[in-house]
Amino acid sequence: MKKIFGVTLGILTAMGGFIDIGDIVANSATGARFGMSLAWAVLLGVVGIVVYAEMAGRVASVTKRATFDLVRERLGARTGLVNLGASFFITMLTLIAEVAGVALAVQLVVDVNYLLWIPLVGFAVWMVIWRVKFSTLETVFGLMGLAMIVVVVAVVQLHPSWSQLWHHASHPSVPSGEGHPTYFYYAIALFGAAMTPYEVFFFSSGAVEEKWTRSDLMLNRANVYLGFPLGGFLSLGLMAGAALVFHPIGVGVENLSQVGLPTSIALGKVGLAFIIVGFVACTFGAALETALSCGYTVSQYFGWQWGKLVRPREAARFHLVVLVSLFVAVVVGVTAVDPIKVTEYSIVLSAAALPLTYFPILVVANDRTYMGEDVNGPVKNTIATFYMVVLTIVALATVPLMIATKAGA
Amino acid sequence: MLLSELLGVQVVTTDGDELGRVHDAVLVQDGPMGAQGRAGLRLHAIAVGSRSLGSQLGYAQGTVQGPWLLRRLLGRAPRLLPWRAIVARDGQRILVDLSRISEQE
Amino acid sequence: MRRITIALLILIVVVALIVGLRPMTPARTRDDFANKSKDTAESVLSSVQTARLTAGVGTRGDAFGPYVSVVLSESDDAVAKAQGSYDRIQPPDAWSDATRARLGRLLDRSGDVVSQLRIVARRGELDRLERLARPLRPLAAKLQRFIDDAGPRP
Amino acid sequence: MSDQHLGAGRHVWAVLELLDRQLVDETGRLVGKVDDVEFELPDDPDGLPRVTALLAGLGALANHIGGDAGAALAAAERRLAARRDQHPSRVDIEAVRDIASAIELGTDGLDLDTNRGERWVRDVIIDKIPGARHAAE
Repeated sequence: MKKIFGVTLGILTAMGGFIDIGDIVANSATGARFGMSLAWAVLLGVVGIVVYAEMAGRVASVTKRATFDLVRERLGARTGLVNLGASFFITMLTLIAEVAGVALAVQLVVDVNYLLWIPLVGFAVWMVIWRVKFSTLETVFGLMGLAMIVVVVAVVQLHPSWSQLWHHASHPSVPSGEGHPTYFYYAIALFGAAMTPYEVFFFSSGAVEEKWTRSDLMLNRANVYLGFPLGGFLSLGLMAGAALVFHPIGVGVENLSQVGLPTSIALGKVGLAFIIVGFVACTFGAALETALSCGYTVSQYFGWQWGKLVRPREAARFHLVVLVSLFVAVVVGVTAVDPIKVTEYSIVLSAAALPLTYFPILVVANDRTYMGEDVNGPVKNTIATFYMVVLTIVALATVPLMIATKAGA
Repeated sequence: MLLSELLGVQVVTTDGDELGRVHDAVLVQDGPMGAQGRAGLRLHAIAVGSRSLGSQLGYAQGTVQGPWLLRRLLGRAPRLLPWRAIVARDGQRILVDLSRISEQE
Repeated sequence: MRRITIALLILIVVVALIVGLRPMTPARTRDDFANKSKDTAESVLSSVQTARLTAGVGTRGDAFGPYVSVVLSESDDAVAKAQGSYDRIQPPDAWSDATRARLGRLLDRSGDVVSQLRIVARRGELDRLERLARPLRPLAAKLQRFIDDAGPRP
Repeated sequence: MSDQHLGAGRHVWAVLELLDRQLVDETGRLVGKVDDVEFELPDDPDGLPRVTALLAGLGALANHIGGDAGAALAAAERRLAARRDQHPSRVDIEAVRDIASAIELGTDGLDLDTNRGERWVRDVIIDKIPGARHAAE
């Protein structure tokens, strides 16, 4: 029974974490603009998050230390503080995007301006963190998030030429009329959407709190190896739907509402209902995870008591950080910043900031005094080193590309 | 004395050679932790080198062995100078007398 | 520490500038004007096609009223926004005047149709949408031709 | 590297294995990070400095960070600490039970100096919100 819950943790993180507002927007927008020619970036991101989360989960199980605890421990107080600033800022940005995402999704059901929903969503997220039984919630959102599978059904129902889709995905090229910088800027967006740092903060903190031990390592692997690729599969479904319906007729995805159109065209009201439920579940789950992650990063840096399972009064400063973060997210959200733009910036900057947290985890995963026989093996280290190089290139390329393309305009 | 007062301080020999900065210190536990009496953690040596990243991450101390690329880049071992070698010390520099350690190495 | 702080500040300023400079700025040359015209046409084409697809699913009963209403409102807003920005760009020469007139007509007609769709969807008369959206197909074709005529970006 | 001359016993790298590590009390509560290490200098010139305490808290952290950020933190700490003693919180080394992936203490950490901020936030803010005593389960 405990194992089933453990796997649910993986699925929640895969659905609510892998598929969140960032993936929904990035995959649909790239599908519409570039067809399937950027599918490789999703694959690169999925394998990357699998490598990263597996290491973070293993380190958390063996050492009982969550990611940001180790970031500070390895990088020292000073570099750790710079790192905290950057990671917190990006997680905050993601939180704003997710809260607005839930509001936008609710707006699709009840046609009342999403700005009115934002404070309610913020309050609901806080209530859940403050009061609700978390294991129940995991199951609920895990199962609701599965509704996103409808995007894959929709693609099948659209009767695409599979060989053509496959050809576009496997022979990537820059579509005519698009420049290389824009193409790679969107590749970074997809990569960042797949490898958002908060997923790892949440996942590793969950593993510590659920008291995973060495014997849970198989569970860790099952979660990561099953959960994330499943999320990646759904991402590709979103991309393919947009590539089939939008790309040929010149539609660009600028609103969450458009993302539902391919499914609605293929499967009608039932499909639309599924995808909207999926939107709500995924963005709400991600809003919970990002709000908690704001608390995790700060608390773990300073060594404060943190946790979603202990009584709020026993992790007072942690809950204060979560509360303040949510408040800020709601305030920024209702000032009518374009939520889709916030989402795009959050995923692109996520990609740029990845080395900051990936690097310390990679080092600790190789520390024998910590990990004993569970250090990275040679194969894992080869892949992990490859990703270290990729992440460094991405981090260095992000800001110049952002400037060159005017943020993908 | 605080650990932070040692870290990053320039180390110079009595002959005037610059050895780098203090990046870490070796403590030796000479009794069970928390026991009464004088047993406890004593500072035996300071680790000195020109670059700090390797010791911050654990490559220089040897507790982290992989991945290969990082070990190659960061794995240079720091020089350990026994506490006894320190002749004078302030916030800016630590003066060491290498002749005090030669007979022991 | 100081260096890192300064670097972070510069980064934030750069990002803020990028965000801030996104809206249209005045065109100085013919090429500049041609590019902005093309961007506008692409943006409006996207909204027109979105509205056309949505009107279709709305009338066929493949989508809920609130959903159709939201998508059409957003399309309408997007057309209006693109139109507003375009109107404010100063055309630098006679060729630009002609381009502006040609695209302007397309934008006006697109705006009219999409606004009409929005109003009808708000009233819940989804069955009328597909018929009202019929003019969008030729409009989309014309916008596409305008984009093709503009050629690749220099 | 030959470490023989360093003496027998377990070797602990002060920065790598002590500094910036999590402090955990006997109940498993997280009670801070090791922000600095305090030594007692020997009276006898041939003696070695001995660790007397681990310092935890904003003041010690500010001191350890240094630079602009450290100065800003120190200023924040001074403001917070206006009505109390200016020293960073100390955890006596006698209280340390083990040095592992965390520093395990043999005392109840809630009364520790490092938890002053935690207690303040709890009493002044969190306890005022309904449901603070309920576990999220």
